[in-house]
Amino acid sequence: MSDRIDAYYELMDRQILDHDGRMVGKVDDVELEERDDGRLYVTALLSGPGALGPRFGGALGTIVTSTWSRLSGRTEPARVEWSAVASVETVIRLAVGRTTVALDGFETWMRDRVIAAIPGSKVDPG
Amino acid sequence: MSALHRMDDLLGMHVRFADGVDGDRVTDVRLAPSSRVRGQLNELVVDGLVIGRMRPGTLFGYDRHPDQGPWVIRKVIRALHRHTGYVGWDDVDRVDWEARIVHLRTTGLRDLTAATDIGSG
Amino acid sequence: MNLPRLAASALGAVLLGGCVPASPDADTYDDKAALTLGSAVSEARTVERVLDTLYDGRMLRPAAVTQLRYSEDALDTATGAFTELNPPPSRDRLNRRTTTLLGDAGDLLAQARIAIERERVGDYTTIADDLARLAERMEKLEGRTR
Amino acid sequence: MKKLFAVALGILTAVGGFVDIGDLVTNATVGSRFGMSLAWVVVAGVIGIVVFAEMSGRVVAVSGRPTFDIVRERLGPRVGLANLFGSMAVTLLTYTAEIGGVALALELATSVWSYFWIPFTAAAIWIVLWRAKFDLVENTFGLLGLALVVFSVALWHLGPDWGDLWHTASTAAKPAAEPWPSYWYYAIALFGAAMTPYEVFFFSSGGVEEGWSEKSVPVMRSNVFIGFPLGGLLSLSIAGAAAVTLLPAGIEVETLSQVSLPVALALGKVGLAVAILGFFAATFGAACETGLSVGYSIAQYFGWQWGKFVRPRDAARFHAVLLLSTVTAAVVLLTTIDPILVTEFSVVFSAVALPLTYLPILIVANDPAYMGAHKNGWLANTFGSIYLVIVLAASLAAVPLMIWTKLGTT
Repeated sequence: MSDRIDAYYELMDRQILDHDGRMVGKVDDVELEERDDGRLYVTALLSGPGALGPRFGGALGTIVTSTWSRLSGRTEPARVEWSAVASVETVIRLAVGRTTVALDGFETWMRDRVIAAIPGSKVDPG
Repeated sequence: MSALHRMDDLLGMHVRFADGVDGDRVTDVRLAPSSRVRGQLNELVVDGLVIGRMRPGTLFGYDRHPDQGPWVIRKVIRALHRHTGYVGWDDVDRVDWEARIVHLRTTGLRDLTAATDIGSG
Repeated sequence: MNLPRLAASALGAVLLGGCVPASPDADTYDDKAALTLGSAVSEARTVERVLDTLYDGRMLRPAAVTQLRYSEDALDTATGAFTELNPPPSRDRLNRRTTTLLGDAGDLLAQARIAIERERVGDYTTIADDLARLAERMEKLEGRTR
Repeated sequence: MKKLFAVALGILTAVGGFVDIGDLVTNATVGSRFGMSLAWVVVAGVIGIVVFAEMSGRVVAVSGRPTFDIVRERLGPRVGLANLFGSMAVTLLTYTAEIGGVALALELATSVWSYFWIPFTAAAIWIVLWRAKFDLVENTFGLLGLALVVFSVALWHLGPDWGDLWHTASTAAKPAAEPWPSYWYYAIALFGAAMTPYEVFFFSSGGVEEGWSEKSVPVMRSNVFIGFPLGGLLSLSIAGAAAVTLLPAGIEVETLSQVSLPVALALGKVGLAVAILGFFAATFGAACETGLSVGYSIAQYFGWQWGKFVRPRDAARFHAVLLLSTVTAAVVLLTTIDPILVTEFSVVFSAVALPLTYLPILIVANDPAYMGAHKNGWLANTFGSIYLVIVLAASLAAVPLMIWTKLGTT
């Protein structure tokens, strides 16, 4: 990992891959913790509409956030602990699998409700 | 009690210099590895703020890589971002999260250099 | 000129705030006549070539049937759009000449469709020659009007 | 030997895959009205897509980042989202036109009404997107698309006055009857047909599908520098055949069968059958590419898993987008809107939307953080900057000209 990082230029909005290289989401925001020494530490990456919505701001932001929290039943966005991050390059690679981080409730819903029902969904076209 | 914030709250905060001058805003947040390791990597800590005008092109990188081409875009973007500069964390007096203002101890900005000098990735 | 294209150009015209009035002035009427005749020439010459190539075995029948369908539809739409215009008094002769030619074109295209349908190969060349002559006359009138 | 085969296959599929319904219709229409006086625009468009595709191919090979990852990373989520809406509107419009093109080709082959074919075509395309391997689709339709070489054979067979063709092309001699606004309107339509945004969405995402690395850059470049220009020659042949046979007869191209008429006149039934096969392959292949591009771009913006290299159940949202956009395109076509008209709108709005993705790619191709030593050299930047100006100018002029000339009809 290189020495210093500019958050917006090199961390925010980057693709997150799990340790198998599978795409699990984007760095939609970053959690900062203000500690006793007065400094701000990065404690987690935030992903999903709960984190992305507020960044749109205005009406769009509220719609995205409120719709998401109503559908997901959550108010706080999905978190990836900083300890789970393996490296920061043009993508963010995790040291753990995607089930551990469980970022994509919408993906699982779509898979179980829609895609799995279509024949051939398990066939590896490769 | 350690308060939790979001990076995006910091972006776009107004900046007030020690002499009361304001008008500039936070256009990026520079992170540096702290001494403590958590998991595979050192924890990152906010080490400084990139400050300038919220104009298009803040993410294009022309303020960090002076020789980045092509010439026509570099000329336009660098002109737009000629005010961009940098302050270290020790130049920051306090961050007022409610009023969304960063109060600085200094009256001027340092030159901005690329955070990562080697081409990563 | 088929219907959706006309609808689109009408939309375009409306966007410009200058939609084609039902009673256009002489110049606008001439333009519409020239445009309609141009499109009729295009359809007539297309079907002429379809018949010629069909006659000497250089055309696939399904392609010919398909083209006839579009040509008749295009001519029908163009004629409709033109005849609904009220010509200014100075353009009565042009109106009569144009609508007669458009009518002849419509008949010939219908004859072509029926001939292809019944595979009356003998008629292909006669209809094609009629179309060629008609196209010539329409093109002359178009030239004088533009 | 195997490497040589791979290179040759890459070039052939680039040629066969270059022409789509937009190129077919626009080049034939332009040939039938303006002769070869707009040929310079095809050349400019081909050079443009070569510059643009090479840059985006190099970016994905070196940094692994396809187009819409970059759009969001360099424009931020808000501007990125607006960019996504604009680019997806155009790509969906092109997808609709391509499916319509397949239906028109089937109509030409069977004389059965094109709207009858639309549900079957949409279903067939979706099944291919659901099951087929990425390079199976690319190679099959790329190679079959080579059937369009029949237009070059037809043009050659017609024995035109090459001197005259060259003269009108090199001096851009517009026929007197055609007004200048229509000339420039069709110049932009031709440019939009040659430089369609989805081509770069597909090309860069394909780099991830095929697992490109820095070592893939030379093969990528051979596809782009050899394959695309040869594809451009096909476009010029389509325009040339129309210029030689349709223009003198005053025939204005408005149907796919008129596009193929010059081939029937020159080569007869067999030539026409090969042309129709070429139409089918070119539009079916392009439909798969545009359909995938919609899924790629949306998934890349939101960070969803995407791609044919994983099982459908592991890229559920990506495949849901493919299904939804295919159904949407079919429903639009079933309103009996003329696919040729949809095509004309798609090429013009392609020109409008082009800068949205051209600018971020040009910037990132220069960014050492992504490219390291592979960033743009002076040549890429010279062409890149020239085309930035051209692309912006075409984008600004497209809609005003479209309204002024009422889709080029006056």
